[in-house]
Amino acid sequence: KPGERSEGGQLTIGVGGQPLLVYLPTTLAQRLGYYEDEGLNVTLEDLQGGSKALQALQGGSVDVVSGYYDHAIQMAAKDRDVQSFVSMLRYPSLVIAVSPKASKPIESIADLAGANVGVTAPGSSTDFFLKYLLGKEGLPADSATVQAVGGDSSAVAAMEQGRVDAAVMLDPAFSLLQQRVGADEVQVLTDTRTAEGVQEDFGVSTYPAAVLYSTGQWLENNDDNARKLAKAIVRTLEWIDQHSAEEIAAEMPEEYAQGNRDVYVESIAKVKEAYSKDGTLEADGAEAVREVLAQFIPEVERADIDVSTTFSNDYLPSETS
Amino acid sequence: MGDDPVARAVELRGVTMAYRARDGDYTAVSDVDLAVDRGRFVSVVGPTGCGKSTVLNAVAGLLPPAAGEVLIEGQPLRGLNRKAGYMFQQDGLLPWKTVLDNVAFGLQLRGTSKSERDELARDWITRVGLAGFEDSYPHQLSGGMRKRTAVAQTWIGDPEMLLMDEPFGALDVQTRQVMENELLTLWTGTEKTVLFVTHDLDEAISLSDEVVLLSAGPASRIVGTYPVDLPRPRNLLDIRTSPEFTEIYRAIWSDLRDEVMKTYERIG
Amino acid sequence: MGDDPVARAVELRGVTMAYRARDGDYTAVSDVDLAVDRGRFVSVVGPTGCGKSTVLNAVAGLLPPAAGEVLIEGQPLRGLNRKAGYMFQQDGLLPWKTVLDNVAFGLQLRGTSKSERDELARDWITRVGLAGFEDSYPHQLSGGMRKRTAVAQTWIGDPEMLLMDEPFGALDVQTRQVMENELLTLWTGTEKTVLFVTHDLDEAISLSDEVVLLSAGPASRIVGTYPVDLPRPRNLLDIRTSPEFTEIYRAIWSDLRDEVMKTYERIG
Amino acid sequence: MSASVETTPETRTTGPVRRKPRRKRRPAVLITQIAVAVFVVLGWELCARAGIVDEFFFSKPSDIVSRTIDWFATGSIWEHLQITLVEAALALVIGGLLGLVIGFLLARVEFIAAVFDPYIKVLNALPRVVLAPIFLLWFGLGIWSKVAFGVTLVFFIVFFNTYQGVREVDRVVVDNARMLGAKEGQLVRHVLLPSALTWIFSSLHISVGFAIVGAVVGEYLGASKGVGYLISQAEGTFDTTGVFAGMFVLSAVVLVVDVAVNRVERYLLRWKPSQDNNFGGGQR
Amino acid sequence: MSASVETTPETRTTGPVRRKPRRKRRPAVLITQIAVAVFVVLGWELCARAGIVDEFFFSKPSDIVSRTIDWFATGSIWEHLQITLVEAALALVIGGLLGLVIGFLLARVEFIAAVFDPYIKVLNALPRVVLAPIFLLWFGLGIWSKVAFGVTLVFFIVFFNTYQGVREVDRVVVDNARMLGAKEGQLVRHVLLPSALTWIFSSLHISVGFAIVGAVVGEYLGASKGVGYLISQAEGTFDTTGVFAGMFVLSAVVLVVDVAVNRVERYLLRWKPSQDNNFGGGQR
Ligand SMILES: Nc1ncnc2c1ncn2[C@@H]1O[C@H](COP(=O)(O)OP(=O)(O)OP(=O)(O)O)[C@@H](O)[C@H]1O
Ligand SMILES: Nc1ncnc2c1ncn2[C@@H]1O[C@H](COP(=O)(O)OP(=O)(O)OP(=O)(O)O)[C@@H](O)[C@H]1O
Ligand SMILES: [Mg+2]
Ligand SMILES: [Mg+2]
Repeated sequence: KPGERSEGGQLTIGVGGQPLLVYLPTTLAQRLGYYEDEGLNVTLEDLQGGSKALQALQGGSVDVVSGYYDHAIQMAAKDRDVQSFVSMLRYPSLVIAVSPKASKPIESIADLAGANVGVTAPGSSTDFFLKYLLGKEGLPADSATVQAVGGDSSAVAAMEQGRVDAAVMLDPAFSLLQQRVGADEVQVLTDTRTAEGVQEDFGVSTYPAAVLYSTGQWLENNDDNARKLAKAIVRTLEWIDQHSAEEIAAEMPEEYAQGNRDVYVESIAKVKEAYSKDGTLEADGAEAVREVLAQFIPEVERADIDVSTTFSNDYLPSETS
Repeated sequence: MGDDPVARAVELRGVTMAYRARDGDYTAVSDVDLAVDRGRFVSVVGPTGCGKSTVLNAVAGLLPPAAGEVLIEGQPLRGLNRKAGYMFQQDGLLPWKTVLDNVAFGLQLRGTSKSERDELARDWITRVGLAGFEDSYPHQLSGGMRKRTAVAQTWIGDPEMLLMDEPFGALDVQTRQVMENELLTLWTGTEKTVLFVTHDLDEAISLSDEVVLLSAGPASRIVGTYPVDLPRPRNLLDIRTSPEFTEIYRAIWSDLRDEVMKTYERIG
Repeated sequence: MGDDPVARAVELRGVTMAYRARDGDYTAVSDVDLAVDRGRFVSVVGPTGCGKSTVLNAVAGLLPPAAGEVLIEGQPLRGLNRKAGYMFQQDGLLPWKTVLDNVAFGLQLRGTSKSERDELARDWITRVGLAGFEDSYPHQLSGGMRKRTAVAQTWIGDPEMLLMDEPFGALDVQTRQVMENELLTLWTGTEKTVLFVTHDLDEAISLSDEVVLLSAGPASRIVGTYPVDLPRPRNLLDIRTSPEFTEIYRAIWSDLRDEVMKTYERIG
Repeated sequence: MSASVETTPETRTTGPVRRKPRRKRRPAVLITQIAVAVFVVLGWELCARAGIVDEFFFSKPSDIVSRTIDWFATGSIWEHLQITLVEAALALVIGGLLGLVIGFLLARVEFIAAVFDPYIKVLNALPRVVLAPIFLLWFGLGIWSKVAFGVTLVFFIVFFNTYQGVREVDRVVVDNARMLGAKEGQLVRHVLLPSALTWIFSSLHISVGFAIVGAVVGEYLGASKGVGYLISQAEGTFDTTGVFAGMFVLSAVVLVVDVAVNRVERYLLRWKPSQDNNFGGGQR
Repeated sequence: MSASVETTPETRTTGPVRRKPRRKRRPAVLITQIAVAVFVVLGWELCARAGIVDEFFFSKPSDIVSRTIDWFATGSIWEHLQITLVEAALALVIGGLLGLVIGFLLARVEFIAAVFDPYIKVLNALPRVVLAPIFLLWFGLGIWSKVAFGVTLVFFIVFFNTYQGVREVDRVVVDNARMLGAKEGQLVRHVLLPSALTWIFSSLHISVGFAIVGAVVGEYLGASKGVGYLISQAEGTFDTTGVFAGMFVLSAVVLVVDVAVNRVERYLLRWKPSQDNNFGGGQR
């Protein structure tokens, strides 16, 4: 069943956490009606995390995943043919912030050694990001205690109360934390929502994060559908580029701003720059991802992965590339 | 009836007992007046299902009367009757306690030391003929053995007032006599008041000072009280042949028959 | 004993019944030989706790013997004895069924139609004097009423073999007589075999063809069988005054006394 | 003498006494219930307004209520609620029936019970959340994966109680029924099932809650509809009010379902001696 | 005549018969259990090797075992296992005691039961996973938030069963004890508790599993140690073998714990008529 042709443009996209801003284009495209414009009938399934979405793809419950590119590499290491075909986020948008109640002064990544550092889940991108940065400082990967704290309120609570000394955070949680304790109170060690941050941490200009990917077999059978999807996303990315955070927020489901509208808008504004402009995935970025993963997942290190098989820009609309 | 300055041990005044049922209430006992002086041995007899156990429950304070009141030593009974030991018609033994612990239970509740209560309990177990079964659990006993355990359990506490609901019904004739003798020994010379329910008229007459006959239910009432003026101490075997005994027996028997026949007649 | 070509209704051959206990097994009944011809009314008496119910359980097929064997109509009993109706000593009524449904239960199990079985059940309920209580649940009945419901439940099925464990113990004298007469009516002229456990020697003798006396436990055995050669039909009231009756009574009485005394002596 | 008569309260001398206190108590119960609710809600509201309780984590009762009203006013809640209820109901029915049947089977057939004892214990201890991907694999993203989730919770609760309930049946009653001619099937129908009903209903009271939890958690882990999805979205956007409103709606539903279970229980257990008490309607 | 004697099997004529079948059955049970296990494991292994079962979701038994051995050989599992066990044990003890005490309280005091009935039902239906942030907020990231998680599962199971168990106590036995002079406390100690024990143990058998589940899920949602953390980590890197090895270790633990519970049960319920059957050791 997995990888079958999606008849009549009926598609299910598994999203690794629909409310997360990194996956915003997937939802926005639906709100803007761009899938429909392409003749696609898309159902979005919220799957609480990228790995769950990937598993759903492998099990055949979804056709396409809106998730992290990391997983395409990890699958390649397992000899599973998974290909990304449109990129939505070109910077990972992870922030390492220090809790205002940290148990010890932390001024730099190196100070994280011996600290209690929050990540969304062990084995997730946030976990690897932390370990990668520690490694860059010449510290062993386990020099900081990794503490899973999730991605939402629990992460905010943990930071606010100093249950962790620092944490790898994502928006909107990070913006919310800033808003709650005051932006000055939260020291940022590194911020990959910007080109500079990415350059500094990874030494590349783009580092593919949120992408749409699927199995090679599905892509083979659904050439046209993939193209249509890519086109809808690219149109959305362009729309994002041309509109203000306010306008974007207004298009999103009302509930998403119900918690705190200002913070929502503000975090969109912050992450806006990180969205890809045209959906292309750069090869050097892809390689950078592989390198990071190879440091921590023996399987990836062992496997001889040709990153070019894990993504393709061929499905993107030709006029934009 | 309240003109006696000495309070009665038990007094029922116009007591009506009712049970809830889906279609209205079922009045088991209606307007019963009964006075028992301290130290008296009173038997209650009546057709089966007439309300004997219900009356005992009222005296024990387990069922509050629907009307009328129960006085214990002249005081209206509120809640449980703490002066009474009650041996139930059904099985009330604690299934998770051995015979020994069941018999010693009342003492344990009062805080008697383990060695003391065990000694007393062993003594009682022997008296009711259960020696050797101290460590058996109730489910390992025969029906009659359970009854005897319950008897020992009630008697060991030496209560001022004994309520006994068909205690010896499940025993063979011989054991029954042994137990009856034990009961009389326990009671004689004390101020204990005994309310004794039985179906055996012989037993009722030979043990008691007075036999109370309840009418057939529903809404049963007292049809007669028969004083038994036989001298004490009594020899339980010989007494049954005395002419007074036979006379009382005959009187109760015919009244009881009328009551039972009423039930069957009413039914048709 | 096996030389009679006509098979016995019930035959126990060297039956020993034992219960597991933590400290070894408890042998309740040991090496019992008993043969009951079809159509006979046999009473089993014995000191309380001697093993009467245990024997009945063996005949019903509820407890397999530890040694020896039980033959029903000449066939070794395997599993339940499907020919027998068994009225238990303890309460076996289904608490979730009304009196009517309890009495009709056996018929329901056989697939008798509702109207038919209800009619029959109502008839039986009236016969045991419970008319008016058809819709009561067991917990709403007195002890004696529950017993009578169980009696009706057992009798309605008209089994070939009746096992009755102290069926009338909880009834008043009058009701008891009514029930005894019912039992005789039910039995007379049929091929029914009855095994009847009672503590009332009067009852045992006046009803049966034969009285079997068990010795005191543990490992109780049959100490005697007393044939009752009184003519039938019997008048249950008058029969007790006949000299043969008194003689049998006295014989059993003294043997029984010896047995009971053994228990108390052993105890000390 | 008359003095002591006077001390007897009026209630003792008229009418069947046992019934009285119950009639009197009902309104008192309701009043206390409301008082407790008002106290908690008001306290919460005030604490939230005073900033003692952090609205980021707890929202405000007034907000929760207005959000709930909003949901119902716009009708947006219905499709979610319906899906969740269908899932929970299916989980309850399937899990309950499975638990019942297997409980009976194992209680009656010693050998099977002995063999499967360890396996059932182990299965009960598997963390269902971890198994979510497998449920998705087997049952897809639709309602069935959530139903499966709920079933894994409900089944064990009903199973263990049914199993024990059947084994607690009075031996004499069983023997009596067998002597009256009951075959195994009739025994189950007329004796074991009625006797185990108290046990089964006790487990059903627990299960109603767990069935809803199963459905919601299932949705929470992956869905596009349902109250769990609503809650998950709200949580993802730090919309505490939404989270609590979702739970509030669920609570109301549970109460309604439980009233239904109580009704059934009270009817089926009408033969029980009444005990003036409350949990599980059978006793009311 | 002698013919019919011969048809009687030997077993019927020697020794107490009731005991026989049990002695004979034990090895049969073990053999069948092992056969079932071998069948499942072998089938799984073969299916996995043949590619019928997708290793991405199910791993291979051989891999799982070798991973488990690895964990124990390097000793790396101990600190995780220890934490999880401590959490589960605490959850079981605290949740069990709370359920017991409150169950008794409500079963004995009608008024409180009537008042709190709806509240307890509602609390039971709250999805605990959703409340994870609040647990973190209240109990921090350490073991206590996981314990709290487990408690919310165990409590309700023990509570409902205790409540019902206490109310099922034979009325005559209670009355008898009261007439013998038992005060409320003594009644609880000597009558209600022993009588409700079957119910309580039935709930404990369910609870052992749920306590472990609570601890694991709690860790899964946020922790830095514990088997749940291990599983979560493995899941994050699509290491199915790790996930299953984690669950395998938990299963083994549950069996060990359950044997302990059975022991206690069998001891406390030694007064029960033995029923030759298995679940819950009390009946063995
Ligand atoms: N819980 C109850 N609910 C309804 N009716 C009841 C209840 N208990 C007893 N009764 C009714 O009250 C009447 C008297 O019952 P009670 O047990 O007092 O009789 P009894 O004289 O002790 O009879 P027995 O000699 O058979 O023991 C009976 O008709 C019975 O049906
Ligand atoms: N389940 C059991 N486990 C152990 N011992 C038992 C069990 N049931 C009965 N016994 C023992 O077997 C003996 C005979 O019991 P049984 O019930 O047959 O006596 P019985 O003659 O019917 O007595 P009763 O007249 O008191 O009913 C008793 O001593 C009893 O202790
Ligand atoms: Mg009575
Ligand atoms: Mg007996």
